[in-house]
Amino acid sequence: MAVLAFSAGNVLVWIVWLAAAFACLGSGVAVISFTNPFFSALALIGNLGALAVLYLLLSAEFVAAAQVLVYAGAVMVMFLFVIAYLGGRADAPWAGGPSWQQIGAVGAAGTLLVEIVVAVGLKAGGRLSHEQDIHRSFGSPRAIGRLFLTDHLLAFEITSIVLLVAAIGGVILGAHTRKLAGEKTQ
Amino acid sequence: MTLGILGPEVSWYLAVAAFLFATGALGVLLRRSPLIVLLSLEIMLNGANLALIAFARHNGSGAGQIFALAVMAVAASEVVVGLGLIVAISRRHLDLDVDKLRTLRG
Amino acid sequence: MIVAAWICLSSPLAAALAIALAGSRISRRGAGYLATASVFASFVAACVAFFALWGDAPHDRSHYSTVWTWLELGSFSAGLRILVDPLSTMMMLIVSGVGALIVGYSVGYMDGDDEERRYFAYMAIFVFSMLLLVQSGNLLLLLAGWGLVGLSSYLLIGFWQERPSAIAAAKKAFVMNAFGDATFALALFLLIQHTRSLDFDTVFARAPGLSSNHWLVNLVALGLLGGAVAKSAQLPLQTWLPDAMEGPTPVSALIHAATMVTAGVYLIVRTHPLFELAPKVEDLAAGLGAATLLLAGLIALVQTDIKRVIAYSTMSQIGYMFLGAGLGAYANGMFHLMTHAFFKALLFMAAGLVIHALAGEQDIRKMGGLRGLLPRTYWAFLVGALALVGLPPFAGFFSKDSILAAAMHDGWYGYLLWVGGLAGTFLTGLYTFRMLFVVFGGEPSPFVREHLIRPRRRGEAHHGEGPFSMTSTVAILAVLSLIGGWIQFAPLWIPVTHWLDVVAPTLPHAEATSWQEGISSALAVGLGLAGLVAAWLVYSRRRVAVPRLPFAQRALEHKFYFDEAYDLVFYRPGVATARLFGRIVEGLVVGGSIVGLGRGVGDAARGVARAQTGLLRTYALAIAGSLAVLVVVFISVR
Amino acid sequence: MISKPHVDWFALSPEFVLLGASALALFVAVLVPRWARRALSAVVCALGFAGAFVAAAILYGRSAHGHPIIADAIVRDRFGALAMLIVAGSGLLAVGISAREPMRNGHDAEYYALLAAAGAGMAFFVTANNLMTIFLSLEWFSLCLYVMCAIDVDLVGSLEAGLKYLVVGSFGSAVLLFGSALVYGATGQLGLDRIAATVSAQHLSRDVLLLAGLAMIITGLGFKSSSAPFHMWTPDVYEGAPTPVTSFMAAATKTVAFVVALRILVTAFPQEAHLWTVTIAVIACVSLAVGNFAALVQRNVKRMLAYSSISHAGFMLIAVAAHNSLGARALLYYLVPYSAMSLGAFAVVAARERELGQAVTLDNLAGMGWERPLLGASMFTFMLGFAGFPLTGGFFGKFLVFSAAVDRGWTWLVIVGVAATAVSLYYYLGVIRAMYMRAELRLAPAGGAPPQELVLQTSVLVCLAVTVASFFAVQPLVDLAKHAGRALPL
Amino acid sequence: MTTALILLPAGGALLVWLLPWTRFWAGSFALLVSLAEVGLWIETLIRFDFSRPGLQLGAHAGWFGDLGISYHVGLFGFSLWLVGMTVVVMAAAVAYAFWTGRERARAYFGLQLFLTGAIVGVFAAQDLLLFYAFFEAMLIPLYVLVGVWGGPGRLGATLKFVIYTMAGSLLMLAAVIVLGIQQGSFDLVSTGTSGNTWIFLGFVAAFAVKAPLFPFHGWLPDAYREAPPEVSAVLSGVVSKAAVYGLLRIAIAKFPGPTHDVRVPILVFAAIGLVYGSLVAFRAPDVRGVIAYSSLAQMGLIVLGLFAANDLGFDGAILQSVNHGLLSATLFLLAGGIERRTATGELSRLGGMARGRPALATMLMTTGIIALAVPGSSAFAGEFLILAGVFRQGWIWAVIGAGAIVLAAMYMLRLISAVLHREVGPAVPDAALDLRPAELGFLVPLVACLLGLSAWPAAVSHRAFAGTRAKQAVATELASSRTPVSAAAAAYQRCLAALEDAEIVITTATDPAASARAEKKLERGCRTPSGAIDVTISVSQAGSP
Repeated sequence: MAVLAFSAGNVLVWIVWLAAAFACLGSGVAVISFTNPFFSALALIGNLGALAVLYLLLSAEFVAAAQVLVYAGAVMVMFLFVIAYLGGRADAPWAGGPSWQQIGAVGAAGTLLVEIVVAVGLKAGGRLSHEQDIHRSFGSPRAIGRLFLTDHLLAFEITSIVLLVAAIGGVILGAHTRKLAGEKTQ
Repeated sequence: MTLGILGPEVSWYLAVAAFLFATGALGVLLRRSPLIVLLSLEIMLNGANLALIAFARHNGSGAGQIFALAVMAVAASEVVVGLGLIVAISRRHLDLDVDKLRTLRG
Repeated sequence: MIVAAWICLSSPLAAALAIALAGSRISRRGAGYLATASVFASFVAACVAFFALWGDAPHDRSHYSTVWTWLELGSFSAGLRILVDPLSTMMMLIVSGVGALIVGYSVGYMDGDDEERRYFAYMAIFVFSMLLLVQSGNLLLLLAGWGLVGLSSYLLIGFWQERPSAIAAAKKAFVMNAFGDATFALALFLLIQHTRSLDFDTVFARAPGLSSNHWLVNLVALGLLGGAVAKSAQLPLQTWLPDAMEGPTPVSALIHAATMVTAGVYLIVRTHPLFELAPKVEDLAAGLGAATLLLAGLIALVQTDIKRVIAYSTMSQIGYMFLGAGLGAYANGMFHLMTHAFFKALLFMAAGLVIHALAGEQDIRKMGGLRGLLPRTYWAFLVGALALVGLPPFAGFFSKDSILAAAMHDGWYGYLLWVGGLAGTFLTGLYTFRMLFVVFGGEPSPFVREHLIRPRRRGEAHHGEGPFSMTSTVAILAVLSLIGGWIQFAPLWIPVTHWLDVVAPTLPHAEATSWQEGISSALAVGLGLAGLVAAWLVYSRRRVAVPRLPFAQRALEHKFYFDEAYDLVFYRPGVATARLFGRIVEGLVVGGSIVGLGRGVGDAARGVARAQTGLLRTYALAIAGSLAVLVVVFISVR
Repeated sequence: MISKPHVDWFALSPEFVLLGASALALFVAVLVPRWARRALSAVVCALGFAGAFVAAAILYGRSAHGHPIIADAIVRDRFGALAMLIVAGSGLLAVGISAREPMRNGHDAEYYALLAAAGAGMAFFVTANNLMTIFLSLEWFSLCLYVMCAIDVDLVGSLEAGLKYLVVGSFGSAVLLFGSALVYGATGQLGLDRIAATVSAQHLSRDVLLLAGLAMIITGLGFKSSSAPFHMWTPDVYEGAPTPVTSFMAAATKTVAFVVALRILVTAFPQEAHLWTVTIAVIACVSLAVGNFAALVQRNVKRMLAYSSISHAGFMLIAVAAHNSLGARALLYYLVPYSAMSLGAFAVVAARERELGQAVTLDNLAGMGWERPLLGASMFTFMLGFAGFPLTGGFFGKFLVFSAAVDRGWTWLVIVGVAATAVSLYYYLGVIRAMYMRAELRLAPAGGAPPQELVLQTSVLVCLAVTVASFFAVQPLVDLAKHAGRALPL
Repeated sequence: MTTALILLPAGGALLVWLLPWTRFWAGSFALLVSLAEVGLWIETLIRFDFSRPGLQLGAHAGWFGDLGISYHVGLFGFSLWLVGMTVVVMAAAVAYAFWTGRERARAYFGLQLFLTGAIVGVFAAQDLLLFYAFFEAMLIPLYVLVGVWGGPGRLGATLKFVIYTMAGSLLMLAAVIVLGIQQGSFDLVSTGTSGNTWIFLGFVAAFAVKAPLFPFHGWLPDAYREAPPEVSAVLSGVVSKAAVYGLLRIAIAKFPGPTHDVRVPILVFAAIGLVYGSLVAFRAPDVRGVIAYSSLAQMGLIVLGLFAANDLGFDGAILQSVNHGLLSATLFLLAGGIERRTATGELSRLGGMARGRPALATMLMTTGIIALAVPGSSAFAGEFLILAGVFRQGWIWAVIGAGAIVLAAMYMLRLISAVLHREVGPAVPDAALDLRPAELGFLVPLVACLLGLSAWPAAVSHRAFAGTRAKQAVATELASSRTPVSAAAAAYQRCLAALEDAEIVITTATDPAASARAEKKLERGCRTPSGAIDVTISVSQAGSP
């Protein structure tokens, strides 16, 4: 490790990490800061992209790929589509509401952040500082695929059903029924 | 062939994950637009995903990555249902403001 | 004998039940006859018992009989148990005999009242209760009889139930008696605890074992004395008796003169072994008797209601009996009880004739000159009055004087009582003949003319001085008042004392010597005569004016303010406390605490419900906030 | 070469039956003419739940020795099977309650498909043996429920309920997920028993990451079981959702949430019991206080029942906090009469709602007891059961829960429970008061005479029977619970 | 037999509910069932062997074996009398309701019958949990009976009533659970005693509310005023006796130590209640108020007797319970009759009802006079026993009790004269009838029972506990059951704690030496109950003649 710490590769990784991490944090803050959901959604795409970089640094190639393709690609497109569909009505006030709600929100989120960081920090000197060495194929599509079909077969199947259920739900909720129109005219 | 980790230790990734999670939570707690609330939820899930992958790396087990993939699917599902609801709400010509949805209370 | 005693006890009860159950199927008159017959049957049975007992050897004259166990008191039981002995038979004779006469008198007196049946049922219940009291073989049953006579007294005082004054008087009588019952019961608890029995024989046999405990014996005796004082209207529980005159006159005669009120004397005599263990309490009883007789005599001087005058005289006479019984002269007290029953019943019933004749009027100031109009009544009243004052050869003379004589034997305290008793005879003469002269002497008052003379002139129906049932019984009692005392003339001729000796032997220090008897008699007769003369001078001849003592007058008219004092000390604070409890404690504390609690819960509930803002973000905030706290706790506690 | 894990198809039979029913119902939605859709899909769904019930019963009989299956993703044991039985029964009754629910936009068949799918998800959930399966199956049935809550899209309340449930639910899920991640990070394991094994092997019981993760998992499960202070979505969602959905949620969701909470806590975190038992006890107290107090001031019956379900969550948490075998028995027993009573009570509310055409409040409940003797008497019994009166299983439920607490030595929890019960009487008896003791309203029913709802009344009768029978037949039921509880390491 | 006593009315209730009776036939059937119940009780009375100590006519069936809960019922002498009082009063109440013609007859009569079964169950239950179940089951019909058929303020009254009683009962539930879990069984017969004061207080709280005892009587005035008269009769006459039974059978019998320790505070509250109730009754403005508060006072008296913890007190408490049950039932039914005639219960608007109404006057007078405990009446006998018993705990209690007799006279006479005497009150119409034959039909048997008891109170008091000694009976009851050391030791401990002035004789089958060993073993057994022992414990009072 000590040797590696001075290698050029390590410095490069550090730089990439710093860039990705700050992009990630910045875009995260941007998502919740924009008044216009359209910009928020765009910021989220950025966020997802930055995350994908971090995944790569963590040897999760397949996940990173999926993140970009499925998440940033498909899901966010749907998002943008809906935002576009809603048009100007999508704009929403920034925050507001009771002041205790805002103070509480910041307080609670801040506390959570501090807690997790402290928890991680407490461990950083100990167990967390020694990562397992991993096989080169770790995180490759092949390895993931193997895991999906062996150890996590059921999770794979369940995930598919979850998606199916969501699809049905989306249809039901989004459907523009004729009956509804009939009622409105009454 | 095994590899050590390059760059920062896992704790740094976890710090980012925690920050994302907290940011997402803050968004849910603070924002009134349901769309942005949904986006914030996505950030929370992504924070968790980052933690999972960081731990997967740390432990050297693939389970975390599988979990992260499954979470992606789940997040997509939530978005579908959530967007469906938002569309339904807008169709009822209601304000897209979660604070206005308070007929149920007390 | 035992059977006779049971018949004696049960026949009035049977009559009462019969009248109650028959309802209107029995005529009013029939109810009267039935009651009279039943009491008379009791009398006959009592006579049978008496003569049977007479036949027994003197030391063998106590007979117990139990039908069933009435109450089980742990390791011992109190049976429904009667005792036939000289004392109880004597009381049975008095109660059933006088009772039969008075119930018979009532047939005429109550004629025409709407609720005659109820009256006779009550009367029969009373006679049953009184017989139960005197016949009971243990203290518990005695207490039962004690309470039941109080009950029938209540029922009969309040017989005219539309009159608020009658109802109030009845309640007062009952409550004061209940007070006595309570102290009586407390004495019984002590006895139960220490002798483990309430049967007379067992208790009396074990009582000497308690004498080492002075507190105990004094308390027992005090408790019993409390009961006796309440029942017999002695100080300090005397105030109910005058009010009790709200009842029909025969009731006053039977209950509040002849029998019930004298039950206190019977109780003392019956439980004398207990009293003898507590000489201080005995002295107290005698002292209370003496005080009462003086007090009642004084109050009687200013009373204007004919029945109340007689009522106070009753109180006063019972004072004598208490005096005798308290001193240990049990036979003398019982003898006076007997003669008193005769002449006091006579006086009341004669007064009843007067009242009957005057359409219910009882105020002596409206009467006058009745001697010519109601001659036979006058003579009967006169006999009663003379017997009451205690002039020879009337009954009172024989019984009262020996009580006074017994007092002389008891040191300075005895002399004090003796003087008090003698003063009482003077008062007796004074108030008795005041009443006699005012009612019968002089010219007929306007009121009398209105009610007696005018109807007669118009030839309206008036059956002489009263129906046969009334006059005949009065006549019998007049005779008894005359000769009833002759059965004993202490110290020469004392069969009554002998008869009672096996039950309640006179204490040695109450045995009067001949000279004591003589001097007491002479003084008593002299003072009685003096009172008579004084009354004659003041009220008949009007030679002497009544001295004007406004303060004394007012004090007497207010009966020495006993009623007012009790009202102030007990009743009002009681009512005030009750009201305080009812309004403040009940309303605010007991009820209010619930209301307050409910309000508190309600506030909390509304608070919780308000936290449910309906804002989605609040809900998430609750989760996030709780989570934050939880994580802090988990990490810091570990 | 990929060696697929052995799949114990029989252990999955309830899920498959339900999934099959769900799929069939979807086909019905598409292929069958509109007029036949409702009845047919209802029948299909009912058959699915009935089949699942039978399958779960057989599974219970044949799973005396619990063991993990399918690469340890789920576990086949009586504990899960009993929970499946309750879920299947609740689903069946929920179908009965839904039978005549007016679905204004014709999504009947889809509704039943979602109902069956939710049932299947719950069946997975209760058998799940690792954190991933737990999270995924939780999302599975949660998504179904989100949609079902909002299925009456015409109603603002329904939409609002759906959105609130979705957002807060996702928030809770995210918390659960993050917690799972932390636990995974601390131990390197996802399997419940392996977590415990690793913790004991590496002495991690005081590890900060693990504990932070545990806190988040408790929060996530507390959300699902609507325990205070994670409860706040409950009244809104219960009130806004269509009543049959509410009834299903109240019974089945609560059942699975508690069953899984118990399983996770005792299987994966026995070494941390010193922390979580106290925490759960505190949450129980807060739930009892909040649920009961808030219910006091409610006029809307559904909302009142929602708060009541929060307070019942408090009682059940006492059983969890007891952390002993009696507690497990108490929880499993409690769930049976509780589910029956909840379903029944919401069924009665649904009937009244359809009759009046408006939300049921304490005011318009007046006189219902006399007008509808069967429903009235049943509601009467359910209320008494909720309040824990004898002659209903609610009594033994509380009794067992308290016994478990005493067994642990926590008499103070019993006192809290007792105080809460005393408060709860006010509103439970308030319903009886409204039904029987106020003047009758004699409201004209909306749209003519109320339809003779035989199916619904049968469901109510079944609930009534279960409520009462669980009192008399407490021993057999507790035997079932006892055998089920043996599957847990207690 | 005992089970039949419970199931007959319960089954009757189901029939009334489920079959489509008309109002008349529902009432008739209910009356028939309740009369049959009385008959069944008489049959039980005949079969009962009063000379034998311990439980009789028991029935035992498994129910919830895991926690040692079973269906175990049976009767002791005292419970038999309480059951008898219950069935008689319930029959009278049903008859009253039938006569007045309650609306919604099926629901009403079903509830009345159900209530009968529950109350009988309370008196018969020999399992703590079963007891609790019946105790609670009693509340349900009462709640509805008051809430549906009560007066205008019924909603508030029922609410108060239920919240109060349930707050108490739930504490009892906690106590039941803790006790049962500690003992390992909920059976009342086979388990031993406990020394835990908190558990004891849990039980006492429940019974103190149910009785009610001062200061837990907040529900009483409203409930008694707003309930239909016959339900008030049942409430104050019968239901309150469940508390008496509970105090005796559970609180005192199972907790000798705490009973001893907490006796004085309880006696203080009972005495306060006695005086307080009497005083408030004296100022109460209406008929039912007087009866209600007099009930409070009477319950205080009964508790005085119970916590005298000696045979006099026990005998007296049981006798007085039976008396008071009959008395207040009669009084409430009479109050109902009066209210029907005058449409008010306010004393200031009543009066003069005796004139022309001899039956009413006689009934009210007789009952009132017995109620004020005139010496010679059954109530007097009961009070006398109680006070004689409590006298041994201290003279002050008896003095207070005796004072309360005077107060009782005051309030009862006030009631009697305010209704019957004085001028005719403004609310009394001339047309108000005397008691009808139908009313006499249910009042006369009640009054007859009272008069019968007055003539022979020992019938109850002597037969409440087997043998001559109440507490010996309690002790023998335990010793004569299976005698594991725990039970025998418990009996021994109970004797030690509760009988200050008693000698305890321990005999075994073999010889005196074995007795001495047994005694040692028992003393040890008090601390560590285990094993089994063959021993008979008998008790005799020191210094008895």
